[in-house]
Amino acid sequence: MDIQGVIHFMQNYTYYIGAFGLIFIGLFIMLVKRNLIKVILGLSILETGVNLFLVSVGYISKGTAPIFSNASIEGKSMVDPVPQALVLTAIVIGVAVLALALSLAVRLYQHYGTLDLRQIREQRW
Amino acid sequence: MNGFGTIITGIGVLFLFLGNLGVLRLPDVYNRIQAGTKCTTLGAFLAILGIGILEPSWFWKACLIALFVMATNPISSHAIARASNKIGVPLCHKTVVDQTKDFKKDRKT
Amino acid sequence: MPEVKYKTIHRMRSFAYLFFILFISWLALTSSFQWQELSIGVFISFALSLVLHKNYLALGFPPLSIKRLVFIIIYMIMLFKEIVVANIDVAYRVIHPKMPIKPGIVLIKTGLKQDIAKMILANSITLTPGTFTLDILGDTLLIHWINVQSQKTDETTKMIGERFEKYLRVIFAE
Amino acid sequence: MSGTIIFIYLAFIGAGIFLCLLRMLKGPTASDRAVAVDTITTTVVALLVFLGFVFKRYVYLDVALVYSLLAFVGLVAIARFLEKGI
Amino acid sequence: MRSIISIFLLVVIAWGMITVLQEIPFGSSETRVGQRYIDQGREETGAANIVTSVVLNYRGFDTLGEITVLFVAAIGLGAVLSTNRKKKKREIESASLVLYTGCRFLFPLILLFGAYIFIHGHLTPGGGFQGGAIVASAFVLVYLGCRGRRISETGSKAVESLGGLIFIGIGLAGLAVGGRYFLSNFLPKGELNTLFSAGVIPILYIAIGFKVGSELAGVIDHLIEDSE
Amino acid sequence: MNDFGLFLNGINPVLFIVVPLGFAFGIPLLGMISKKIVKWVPVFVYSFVLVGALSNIPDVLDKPIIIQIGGFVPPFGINLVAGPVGILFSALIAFAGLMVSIYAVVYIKEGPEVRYHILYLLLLTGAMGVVLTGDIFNLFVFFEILCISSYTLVGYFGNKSGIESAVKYLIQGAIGSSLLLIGIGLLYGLFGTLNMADLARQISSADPVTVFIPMALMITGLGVEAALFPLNAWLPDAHSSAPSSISAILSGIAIEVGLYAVIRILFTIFGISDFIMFFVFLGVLTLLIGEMCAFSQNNIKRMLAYSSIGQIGLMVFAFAIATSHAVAGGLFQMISHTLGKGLLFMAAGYMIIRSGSMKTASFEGMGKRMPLTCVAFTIGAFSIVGLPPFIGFPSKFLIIQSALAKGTVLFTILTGLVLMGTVIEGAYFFRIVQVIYFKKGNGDSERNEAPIAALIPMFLFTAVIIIIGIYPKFVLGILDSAASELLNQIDYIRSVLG
Amino acid sequence: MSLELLLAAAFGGSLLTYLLGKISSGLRDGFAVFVSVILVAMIAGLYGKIGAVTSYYHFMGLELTLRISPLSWFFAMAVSTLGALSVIFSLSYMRDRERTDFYYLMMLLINASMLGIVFSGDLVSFFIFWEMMSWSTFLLISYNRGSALAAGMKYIVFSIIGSMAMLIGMLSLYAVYQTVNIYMLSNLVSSASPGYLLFLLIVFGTAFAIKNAIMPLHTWLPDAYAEAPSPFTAVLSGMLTRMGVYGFLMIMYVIIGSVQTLNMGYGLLKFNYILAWLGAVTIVIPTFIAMLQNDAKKLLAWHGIGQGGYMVLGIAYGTNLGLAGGIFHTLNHAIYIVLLFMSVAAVQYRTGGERDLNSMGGLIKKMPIAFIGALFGISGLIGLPLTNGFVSKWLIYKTLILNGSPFLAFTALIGTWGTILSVYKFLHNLFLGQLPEKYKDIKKSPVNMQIPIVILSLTILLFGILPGLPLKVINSIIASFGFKSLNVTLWGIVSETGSLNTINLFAAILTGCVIIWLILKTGPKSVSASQENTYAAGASIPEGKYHYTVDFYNPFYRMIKPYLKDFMDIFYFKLAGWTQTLCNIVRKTYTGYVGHYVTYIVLFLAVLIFMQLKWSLW
Ligand code: NA
Ligand code: NA
Repeated sequence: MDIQGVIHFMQNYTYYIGAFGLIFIGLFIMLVKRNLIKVILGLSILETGVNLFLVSVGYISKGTAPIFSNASIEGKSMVDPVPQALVLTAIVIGVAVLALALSLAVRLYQHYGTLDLRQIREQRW
Repeated sequence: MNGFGTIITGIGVLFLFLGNLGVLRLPDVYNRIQAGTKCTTLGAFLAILGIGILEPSWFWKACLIALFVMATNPISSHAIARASNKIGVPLCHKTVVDQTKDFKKDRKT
Repeated sequence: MPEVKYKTIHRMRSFAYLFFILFISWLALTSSFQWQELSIGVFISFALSLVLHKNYLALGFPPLSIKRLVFIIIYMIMLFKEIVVANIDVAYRVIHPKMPIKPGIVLIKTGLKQDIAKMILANSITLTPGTFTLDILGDTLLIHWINVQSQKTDETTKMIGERFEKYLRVIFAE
Repeated sequence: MSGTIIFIYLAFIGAGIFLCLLRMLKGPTASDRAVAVDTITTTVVALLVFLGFVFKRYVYLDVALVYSLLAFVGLVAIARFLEKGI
Repeated sequence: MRSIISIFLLVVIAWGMITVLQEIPFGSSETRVGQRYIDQGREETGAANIVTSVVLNYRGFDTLGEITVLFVAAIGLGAVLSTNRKKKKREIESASLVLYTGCRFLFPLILLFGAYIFIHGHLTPGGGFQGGAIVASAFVLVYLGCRGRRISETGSKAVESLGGLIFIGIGLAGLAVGGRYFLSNFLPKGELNTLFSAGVIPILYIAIGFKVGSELAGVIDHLIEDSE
Repeated sequence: MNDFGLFLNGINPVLFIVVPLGFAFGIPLLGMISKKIVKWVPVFVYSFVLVGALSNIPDVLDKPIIIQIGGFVPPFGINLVAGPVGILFSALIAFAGLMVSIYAVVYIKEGPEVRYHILYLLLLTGAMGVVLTGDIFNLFVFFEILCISSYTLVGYFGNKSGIESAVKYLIQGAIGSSLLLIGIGLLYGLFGTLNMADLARQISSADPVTVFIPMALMITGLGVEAALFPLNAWLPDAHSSAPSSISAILSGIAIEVGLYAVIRILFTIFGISDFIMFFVFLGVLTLLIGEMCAFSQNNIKRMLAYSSIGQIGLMVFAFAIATSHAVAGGLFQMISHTLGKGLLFMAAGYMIIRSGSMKTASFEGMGKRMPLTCVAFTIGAFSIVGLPPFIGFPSKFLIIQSALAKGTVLFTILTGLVLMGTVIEGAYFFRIVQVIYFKKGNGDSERNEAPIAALIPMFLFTAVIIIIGIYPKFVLGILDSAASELLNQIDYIRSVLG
Repeated sequence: MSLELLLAAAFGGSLLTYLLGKISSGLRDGFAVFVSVILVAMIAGLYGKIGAVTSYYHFMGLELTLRISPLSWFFAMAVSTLGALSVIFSLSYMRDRERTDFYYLMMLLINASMLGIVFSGDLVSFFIFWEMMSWSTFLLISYNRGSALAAGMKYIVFSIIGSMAMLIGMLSLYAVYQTVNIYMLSNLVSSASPGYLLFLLIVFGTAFAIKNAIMPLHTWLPDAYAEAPSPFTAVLSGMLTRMGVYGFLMIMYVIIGSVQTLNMGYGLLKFNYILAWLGAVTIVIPTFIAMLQNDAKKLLAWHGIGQGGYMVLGIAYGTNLGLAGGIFHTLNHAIYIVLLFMSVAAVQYRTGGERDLNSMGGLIKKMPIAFIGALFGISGLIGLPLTNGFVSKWLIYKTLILNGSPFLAFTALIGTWGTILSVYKFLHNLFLGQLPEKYKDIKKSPVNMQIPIVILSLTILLFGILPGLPLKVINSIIASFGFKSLNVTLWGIVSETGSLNTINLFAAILTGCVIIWLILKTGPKSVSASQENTYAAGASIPEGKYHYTVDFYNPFYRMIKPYLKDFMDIFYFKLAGWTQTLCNIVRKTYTGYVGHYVTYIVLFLAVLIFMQLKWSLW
């Protein structure tokens, strides 16, 4: 892929770049951060990025929300409803994981007195 | 009607902007929150009401939102201000009086 | 909070208030007079009021009368005027390059009894020129004043609280 | 409402939000940031209603209402957290 | 060093992503299935909100899974935090009277609003999850304003259970009496854009709303109370 | 064919998911009435599911049952595919689930018991959904149910190790899920459908390079739960810290289901029908690393956990060969691992309780103290190692046979490596057996057998291990048709989409 | 009488014995003896049915069969007889020990498995019975606890390695020929390529070499023999180890066939030469190591390895004489080694488990039957004329010399020389010399121990004098392999190149004995001293010096010790150590830090993507 291609890509796929930007930021945080809360935040960012990506997959140029709230609305220019439904599910799952992660973090802190993951490694080898 | 709505909305938007500016410019938390609360409450109220006037079928719902903002905004701001006061966020140097101690004395008794 | 034996009349009153507020809100939310929406609205409002009217008992809503209604309307107009003044006042201070402020924290007293009345007073103070309720305890309010004109509690009470309290006393009189 | 006016209004709202974001970044205390967030959320509620008007989608009102509600709860939570009430 | 390695790895992955994303042009997606939902969703499900018809009819099974995930998290979080034996009583600042009174005043209103959102899920962008979240936020507000007023665990559990059971019950009713399919929309579809339309969808959303509301409230309650 | 209610010839497979789910939702209500009932709910539910799964076997051997949810024709609605694979796994999940729930009736005595039983039901429901669904996003949802409930159950006791393991498991699992979801999103973007059969139909005509990226994402994402090396670092921690009943399920069901998802995606969606060299090597590597790590463990549960990694490696090796015999062998190995490892964890659970420690050295003289449990443990160990006449033998036999049937020198060498893993495996299992029987325990040697409710499932596992070990015919029929279902993409597409 | 019934009786009997043990130990003992004796009778009765095939089961689509060949009947007979004798011997040896039920279960199970092995008509059955034998043996070796555990581990690890090798061979045969039936394979395999045949010989050979303890795969054996309960050691050494010989015979001469086997390779690098040389090495080194042992059972164990070398040498050589010698030696070895271990066990039984040769002595008067057993045993072991060992060794030497392999013959002879040296120590230190104080009141061995000892002693003589009895059967075995049959008479073998006639030998030796007796009769009388009489020219001897055999071979020992270390054992220990180290290094992958684990996941994905984009793997 040459420079021109990259530029073209940047121009046409801004949403994807945003979504994947978040995904990579989240992954990067999870890769390098040592504090559990930061890692959980990274996970949250990652999930947000994924959700954004899912939504942008179903986008149609100049599309509107797929709701026939009055008779004048046409089905032609509606965005794909499926990714929206998927994102709804993904968000709920993300929230569930996040809540669980936080509760585990709370308990972990009670046991170790720290959230530094480098020090939390009794389980190894 | 259209023009009226536009003007109301405009006034609202203006106050919103001023409120935001106040938050940036004023010297300490308490002053900022004064500006923030007063201006954004009225600003949002007017802006939303203005839209309600522009779209008559939306009017009641817009009213509801506006009233909701009107009701909640002072409460949330109050909560933040109270917290700042409690944890002792410092006042700016222009401050002339602080009777918090007397209040606390009251609070104890 | 002390358990108070509420009379049936109090219960019915708070139920009525709640139902009224909820149903009006429902109407505003749906903005529709279809029978389906209305019936569901009535049903939900009724159910919620039935379950939650206890929440409103402690707030201390006053019984309704013509006099009170008049005062409420006057109060609202007065409040709106104050709010507009307040905004202009703030705008002036914000835009002014020198920022003419003389802030301070003072105490005021209130004679209001009911929680809801105190809350309305506090919020009114918050939204009106130069003052902001920082805290409230019993009959004392802690006020942040952007332009302190007095430090004596009697004077501050007069200058800040009294203009609202006189209406509220009527509205919430026992 | 003409396009120009819409643009001007949007510009004012946007500028306001930007100013508050500056305050949020500057701080200096957590309370300052909370105040900035408080102001931003109120502005955004208005913005949402305004955008609903621009796009002619009634559903934005519901969004605005939900947003203002959640923002309120969130801010109260922040405030209570600051004063160690939770 | 770790950062450099990480960035290198992510760049490799990004390279792959770019390759495949070029095949998914933004703004003109492949919507064979989605287009059918838009075209026929109104007749097939009776819901004006096509997303809702997807969520509760076409992909209703996902939603069953979704509420299950939330249920798992709620139960699991309770399990994780309930093993905490050494709870200390902390000095808690009480809320101010303004907040306290305001919360009590707003609480029923917010509940009403939540109910509005989940009852109108098939007409507006709302739905059970959103409405449930609002209901939960009402409880959070009460919690913030009136510390000590915890939600009744028994009550929330019962609501949670009943919500789930109603969902499953309707699904099974579809299997047993309705269209002979699990989760089939066996009730009359009604007139588009009226409250009483879309067959089982509003009922399902009400169940979800209650369930999600009580679950989220429980989750937040646990997180605040049990995590000292 | 697509039109039937609760019952046709067998019980409608949708009930395998819905009934446990309903009971899980209902348990809090039941718990208010009586806490004693709650622990019997899983027993009851999985008895029903087991009967249901078995009742469907004759039908699915003929042709797969396609169940439309909500009555929408695939690919426009979610559908379940209860083919031989689905029913095989359902039966396995139901059986293991039933046995472990009986075990848990007495084993789970402390902690938030009601929640345990709910989460247990949900975990198995997630597993059941994954193996039955014909929709890729639906698979993701059920996969999440499986994962999230296992994160929680790992930390069930709330002790230091449990919470630590749960946190680590959650972090890795959540990344895996996110990657899986990105992969699904890409697939949807490319093909506009989520139905696995529909995807399979379209992918065959797509550009392989493009399709590879979502596949890589999905494989990596699912690989975490499937415990492929090096994605399996959570496993030893989680399996060793969880309550033993959960370890049995995690080892016996969860990772198998993860692997199922991997192979379903590889074979059915991406239509990879030739053997996959990368996975052959990956399998051998996973096997060797698992066995080597297990070799130097002196914590019994950690040892068993690493052994599970080794076993997964063997299964991956088998599936990657991708001949019908090999895939049948891999599936057989799954069954034998579920039974063997389940038995081992259940037996070890009470041995740990009696000795008060997970250190292998503390099991000295156990053979005297709890003879029945120890016999069960020994048989489980022998079966895992692959000794006749236990079930591990025919399954390993089938895998090695199909590897050698490839007839190349490379595969002979790889088989040699696989068997080297078995040697290591044998070494550490026999060492444990020695400790149990031939070392004098210090301290009390009072006979103190596990309670009867724990012995019953152990006995039944043992019985099945021996019976299938001697009569592998019982399962070979369904294994063969399951293997052909997995390998025959065209038939799958045809049976779902008509 | 069908084979299934036989095996069912064997396996069922073992289980029933175990269950009866839960009721009463007497019942159990009686039933164990009953079962094992019945098995002997049943197998004896099968003699006439050689060639019978029964298909008893279908496993994984394979037909499993049982079959009686001359070879299997021969081995089965030996297995069941020695098994029965061991069980009888165990009755008192095991009395008052713990887990006796378990002991009998395993003992009978092992016997049953061995019968299964020899009667297997297909490789799968063979493998299954082989595995059952392996793990039950493991359990019985570990039985004595303590150092027995290490011995058990060593045994089972080697065993599994062997089994896995065998599994590869078996399944590769199945993959190529779609059958595992030994006799069908024997027709099919002959046409295979030499490379493939070599592969088969190597993988199967590994398994059988391990079991038969051919150097350098022998190291499991000494410890296992020493640590197992002695009656079981007898079985282990007598028959179980020799399943390796059976296996070699099966793969070399039944499956692959003599022609292919003997033509494998070129010149000196022929497969069977190499195997024969391994056999020779296995004769020499262990025999000298045996000399250095102070543990009675270890001494015998090392001889067990050495004698295994003779068998391998014989069968690897691949002539009819050699094969006959190898097979006959297997039987002979089984008889005398069982006898020797029983004698030791009898001594152990009375001395409370003492195995150290240096702390015993002079038991000849106290335990005469045990002494006789040991005497006959070592005679057989050395290969004295008129004992069975003589005949089989004679056959082996004969074939080596006849076929021009003097070096091999020479090594075999060195082995015999070493054997003589070492068994003298064995016999002397146990039964001759001074009787230690503590064994003053020792009793004779119980009757049930004496019976097997006497029977076996007599058998040694019987087969030594009438070798034709077993050789007739062996002849039919080698004929079934396609070799020319030997001309066997009751007294020996007649061939063009020299014959063996034990009658002549017997007469000659008898004459010699009479002459010696006459000479001694005419000479001065010796004074017999009491065993307890420990004076030496008036000075008392310190207790530790009762035996001049304490450092019996000290100078010699010092000379050869550096060369006789069990290098292989050391090597295997090193190997195990390295494996352990490697495992520990591998283990470190799981560092415990989640950041690393996250990196693994991302790395995996990145590698997958990189491989595809760079090299397009798919
Ligand atoms: Na405000
Ligand atoms: Na606000």
